[in-house]
Amino acid sequence: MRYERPTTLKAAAQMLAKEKGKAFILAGGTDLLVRLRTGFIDPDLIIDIKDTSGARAIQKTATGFKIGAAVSGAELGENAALKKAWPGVVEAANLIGSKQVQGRCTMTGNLCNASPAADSVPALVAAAAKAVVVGPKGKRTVPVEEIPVGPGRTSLKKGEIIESLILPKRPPKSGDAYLRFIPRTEMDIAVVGVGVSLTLDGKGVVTKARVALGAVAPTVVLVPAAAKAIIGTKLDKAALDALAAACSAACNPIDDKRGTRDFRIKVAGVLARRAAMIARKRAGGK
Amino acid sequence: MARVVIWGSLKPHTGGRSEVEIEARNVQELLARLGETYPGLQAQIKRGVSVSIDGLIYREGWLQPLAPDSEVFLLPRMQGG
Amino acid sequence: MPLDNAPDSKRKFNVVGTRPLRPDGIDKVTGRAKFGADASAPGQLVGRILRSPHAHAVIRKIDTSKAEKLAGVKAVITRDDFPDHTDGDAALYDTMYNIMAREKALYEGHAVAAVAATTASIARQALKLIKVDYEILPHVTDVDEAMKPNAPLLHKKMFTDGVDPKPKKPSNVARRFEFGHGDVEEGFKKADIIVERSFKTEATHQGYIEPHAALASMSPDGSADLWCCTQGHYMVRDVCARILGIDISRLRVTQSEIGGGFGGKTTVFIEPVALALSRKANRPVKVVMTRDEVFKATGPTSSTSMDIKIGVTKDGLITAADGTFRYQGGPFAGCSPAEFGAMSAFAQFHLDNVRAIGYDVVCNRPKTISYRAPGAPMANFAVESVIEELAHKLGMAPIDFRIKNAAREGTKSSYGPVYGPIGLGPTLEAAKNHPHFKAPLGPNQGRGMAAGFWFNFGGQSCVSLNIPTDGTITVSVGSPDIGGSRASMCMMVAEELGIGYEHVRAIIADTSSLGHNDVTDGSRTTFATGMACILAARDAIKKLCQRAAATWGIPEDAVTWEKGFAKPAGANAGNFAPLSLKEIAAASPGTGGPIAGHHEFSADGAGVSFATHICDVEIDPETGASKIVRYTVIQDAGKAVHPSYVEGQFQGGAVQGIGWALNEEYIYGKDGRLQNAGFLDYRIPVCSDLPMIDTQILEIPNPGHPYGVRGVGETSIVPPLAAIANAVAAATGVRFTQLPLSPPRVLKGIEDAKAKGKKAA
Amino acid sequence: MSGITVNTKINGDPVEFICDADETLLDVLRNRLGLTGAKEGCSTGDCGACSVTIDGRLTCSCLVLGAEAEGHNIGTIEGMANGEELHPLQKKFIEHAALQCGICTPGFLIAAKSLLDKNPDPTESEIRFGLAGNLCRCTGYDKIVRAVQDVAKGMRNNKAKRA
Repeated sequence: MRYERPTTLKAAAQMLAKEKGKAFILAGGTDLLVRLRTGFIDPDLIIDIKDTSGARAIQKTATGFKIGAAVSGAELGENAALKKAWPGVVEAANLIGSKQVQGRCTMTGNLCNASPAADSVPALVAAAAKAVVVGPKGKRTVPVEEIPVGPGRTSLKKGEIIESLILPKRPPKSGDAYLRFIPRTEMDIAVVGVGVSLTLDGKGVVTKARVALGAVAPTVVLVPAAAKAIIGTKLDKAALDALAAACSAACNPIDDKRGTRDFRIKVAGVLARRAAMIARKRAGGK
Repeated sequence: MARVVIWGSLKPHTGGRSEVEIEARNVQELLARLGETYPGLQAQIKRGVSVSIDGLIYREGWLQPLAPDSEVFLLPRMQGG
Repeated sequence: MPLDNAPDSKRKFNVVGTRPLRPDGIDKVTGRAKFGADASAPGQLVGRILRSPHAHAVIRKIDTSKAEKLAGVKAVITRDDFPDHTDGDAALYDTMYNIMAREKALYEGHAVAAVAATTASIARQALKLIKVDYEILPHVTDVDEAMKPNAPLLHKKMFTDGVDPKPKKPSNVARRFEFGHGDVEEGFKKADIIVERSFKTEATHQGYIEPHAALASMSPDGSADLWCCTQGHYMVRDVCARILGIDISRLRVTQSEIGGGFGGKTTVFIEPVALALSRKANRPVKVVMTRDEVFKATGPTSSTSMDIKIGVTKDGLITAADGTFRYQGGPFAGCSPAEFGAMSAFAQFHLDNVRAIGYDVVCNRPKTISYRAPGAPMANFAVESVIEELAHKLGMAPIDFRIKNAAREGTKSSYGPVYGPIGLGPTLEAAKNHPHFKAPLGPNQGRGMAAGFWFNFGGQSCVSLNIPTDGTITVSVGSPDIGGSRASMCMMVAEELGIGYEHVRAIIADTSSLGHNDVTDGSRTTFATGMACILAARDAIKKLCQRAAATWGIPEDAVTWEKGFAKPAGANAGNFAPLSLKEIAAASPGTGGPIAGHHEFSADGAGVSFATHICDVEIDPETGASKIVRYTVIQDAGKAVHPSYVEGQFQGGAVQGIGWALNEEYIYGKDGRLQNAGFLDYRIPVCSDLPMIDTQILEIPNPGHPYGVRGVGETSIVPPLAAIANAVAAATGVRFTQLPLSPPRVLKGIEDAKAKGKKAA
Repeated sequence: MSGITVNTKINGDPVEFICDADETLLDVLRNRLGLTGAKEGCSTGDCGACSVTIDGRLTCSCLVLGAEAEGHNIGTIEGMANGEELHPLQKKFIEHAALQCGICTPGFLIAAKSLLDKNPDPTESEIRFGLAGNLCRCTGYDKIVRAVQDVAKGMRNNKAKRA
């Protein structure tokens, strides 16, 4: 196994494209090293992108935020502007692993692992985040929900690397939230995760919404029906019931060591209600 | 004679009796005589037994003296964590 | 032998009962303390073990030729390197079979070969080059399934022991036990209310943070040194020597600091393998388990299936108690703690009619070994759940129901012997009077309680104590210190000698420098090895008095020892100035040479121990999540030598029980493979899951110990399972009979009850 | 496999080592540098026994490649005491009996120090969540939390005295 630490993402993409064996990108490494140590992967090349320019930067731009691929969870949590604009995304990223893991783990890595249970991904999807992908053919920007295509599989082509994630500018009277269910209070993988992002009008009626679910299907899923259930409402009981029902209906989970199918379906609805209420409060609703 | 009480599933080896009387000065003698009198008990004695004499548990203590009226319970050999 | 000098209840202690700093503290907070994996030897190789991926398979052939040829590989071993030296000792044979599979692999993770190589990555590569030809057999991992007549058989020659007549057909039921007295059928006839329930619990692991590690150095002539983390290095020595066919005295085992054991390090796993690799390679070999190996191939505790039936009169007296306890113990007979489950299940009650039947069952799972009060917590969960339900049916406060039926001095225990002075009643009364018991509960909260029992025992200990010329003391003990026992040993020696704690230092001696000591288990060390320390100190005092007598020219028996001084007594009192320990020690080279105290014995007279726990739990009714909001442990310690470490035992045991009750479980797939062999999905409690664990130490002296000490380590894990289940029942109105109380199970219970309620309405 | 030369600072001292690409920082500390204070409890980042700091930030050294340490400052338990003077956390852990077997203790101390460096006045809940990445199987965490609370109180009192 070889270890490389290029200083530009372009160089990294070239290394990745040229490698004949198995090559992996290392940013935070909190998943990669586990897979390496447990013999799940046997890489020929590890490309550490932490030294590439911009990889560790959070930039506030005219259109929102640009978050480098190697920005750690802890760094996200320490960025007051980002936390104010997208509290749901930051809290989701901050739920990944322990304080120790927070020092290293990245949202981009969380996305590229393509685990259906990745905590930050439902929040990113709800926030309509986009990924900037660099590859042999240049750059492209894709909605984050298009990156994972199945457990452990992504739509990235050989030689492609995610350079950064882009969060849009927060519209006024908007809020987002992420909730997950785990058996303990920390250190577990989400059994169900729900991200909700919404915008209110002056009267407190939801005008725009995005709802995404984690750990209930082979990939994180955006649930338009759930958004539809609350758009045009003041999140009264009927709307929340409809939201919960839409979320439960969108679930196609499995029974596994972390939870049962029935449990996931039921709890997805419960968490969606709770997350929607938090998002509403953050949006200034009463 | 010490009164020896055995646990239920050993009864088949003592002709169905849960209590037997054995003349013995100490635990070692008691176990030896028990084994002689009831050969079926030998396997369990070899596997390991603890005894309780008048309420106190002895895990080893072969030379522990027995009073003529001692009540002795045979117990599986104690383990702990 | 028990001491004839029962504790003097009026004795005033100077050191015992205080909270001095532990002697190994600085080493442990600076990273200097050497644990199992922290040692290395010149020229050391890395040892790794190949394990069966199958739950049950015949091992037809093992081809190691390719691995042996790999550059850097120095030894490859298989079953062929362990010829049978066990001489008909079935338990030892099973231990040998467990550390290296023979005809069959009996569970996923069973060792089938091992290599020693110059680097870890070469060792890993070498494992991949070993070809094992398996014939896969049907497997069984569930205890009830294993008992069915058509279950896959693990052993063709296993005929249930303890049934009459002896069965003609083999089965997976190794043994049947029966305990009790009176006539339960007659008892149930007198009952006004009977509750009968079945329960199941999953296997749990001790979950020590330190994986097993061993550094072995063995010469072709059969002499060897072994460094390892274990609860009993003498046990390791004896078992390894017998498996390897060498003289016990040729093997010296040094115990490292041990990173947790809880019963899980009371046998051998990698130690004989490391020695055999070292013998073959003729170089030191270090073997360290991965966490995955720890879960798959060490000794968790049993999963169980139990039936409980208890009857009471209208005024709340138990007339009969009956229980059946089916425990799987992995693939070998005699490993499950079924008998201790059956013996302890009803031990907290005064019963005229009681019967407890235990079944020891084999399964294709790792060989179970002790886990803190082995067998008792699950049985207690079942019994104390039924007790709570009965109290509700009677309309009686559960605490009063328990007090009314509590075992007391003179009670014939459910496992036979009559109790001497015991502390159950006082723990129940203390619980009733505890502020926790009266505190108001919030919404969705429920309170539960349970009382639990453990036997405790003594066993063999050997202690040496040396007095250098400055009058300080070094104590050599052979009991591994797993929770601060070096501090309590020093305290007891200081107490006897009448000197300050700071002048005594204890070390754990290796197997060649001190006589045999039993494994540190069963809450025996502070009791038994502590008593040996006291007696070694008394032996030294006798010698100190002899030296003083000789110095003064008076008879030995005219000298007494008081608060660190030899004093002339009787007719000579006042004739000579007292001699201090320091003065006698300083003079020792001229008065007869070094002064040492010694004691070796097999300690008996351990006192049984009881605890009552109170637990408040809050349930999220929409997700089934449980949160422990308040927890109190009340336990009889006999005498708390170092109260901080007694509290630590109470708290640690309670939290292990909390984990067992809520989230910990071995999860097997249909393929017989363990699905959660890591700390990610084997969910032991984390800091944020818990409240402070309040403790109350009661001191009802054990007559079998000079200070009244009882063991404290085990009992604290017994009541939590039931206390939490009872609290969850109180919070939800649903009685759960299966552990763990994981959120999916609790939510389903709540939903099912709701649906049933709707239907009924 | 060719070795990678890495220049780093450990507990303030410049250290140069050679490691293989697949070696973790924990492997390097323990097997190459003799710093065995960080323990390997799981090698998957679930137990925290291998906790160290990298440029002041808490991390599991089992989740870092040795090669990644190039140019960074590593803090380990061996650097926590100042000569003969134990860190207040080290003292209080001993005083409060916050360790039984002690295998998790180095990791807890590193994590607790990192917590108090950022938040000198944590609530009980903040301490509990701050230390949730460190498993302890002996103590039930009670005495660990109390030790950290006591240190935080002492640090605040000292600050108040100085002011």
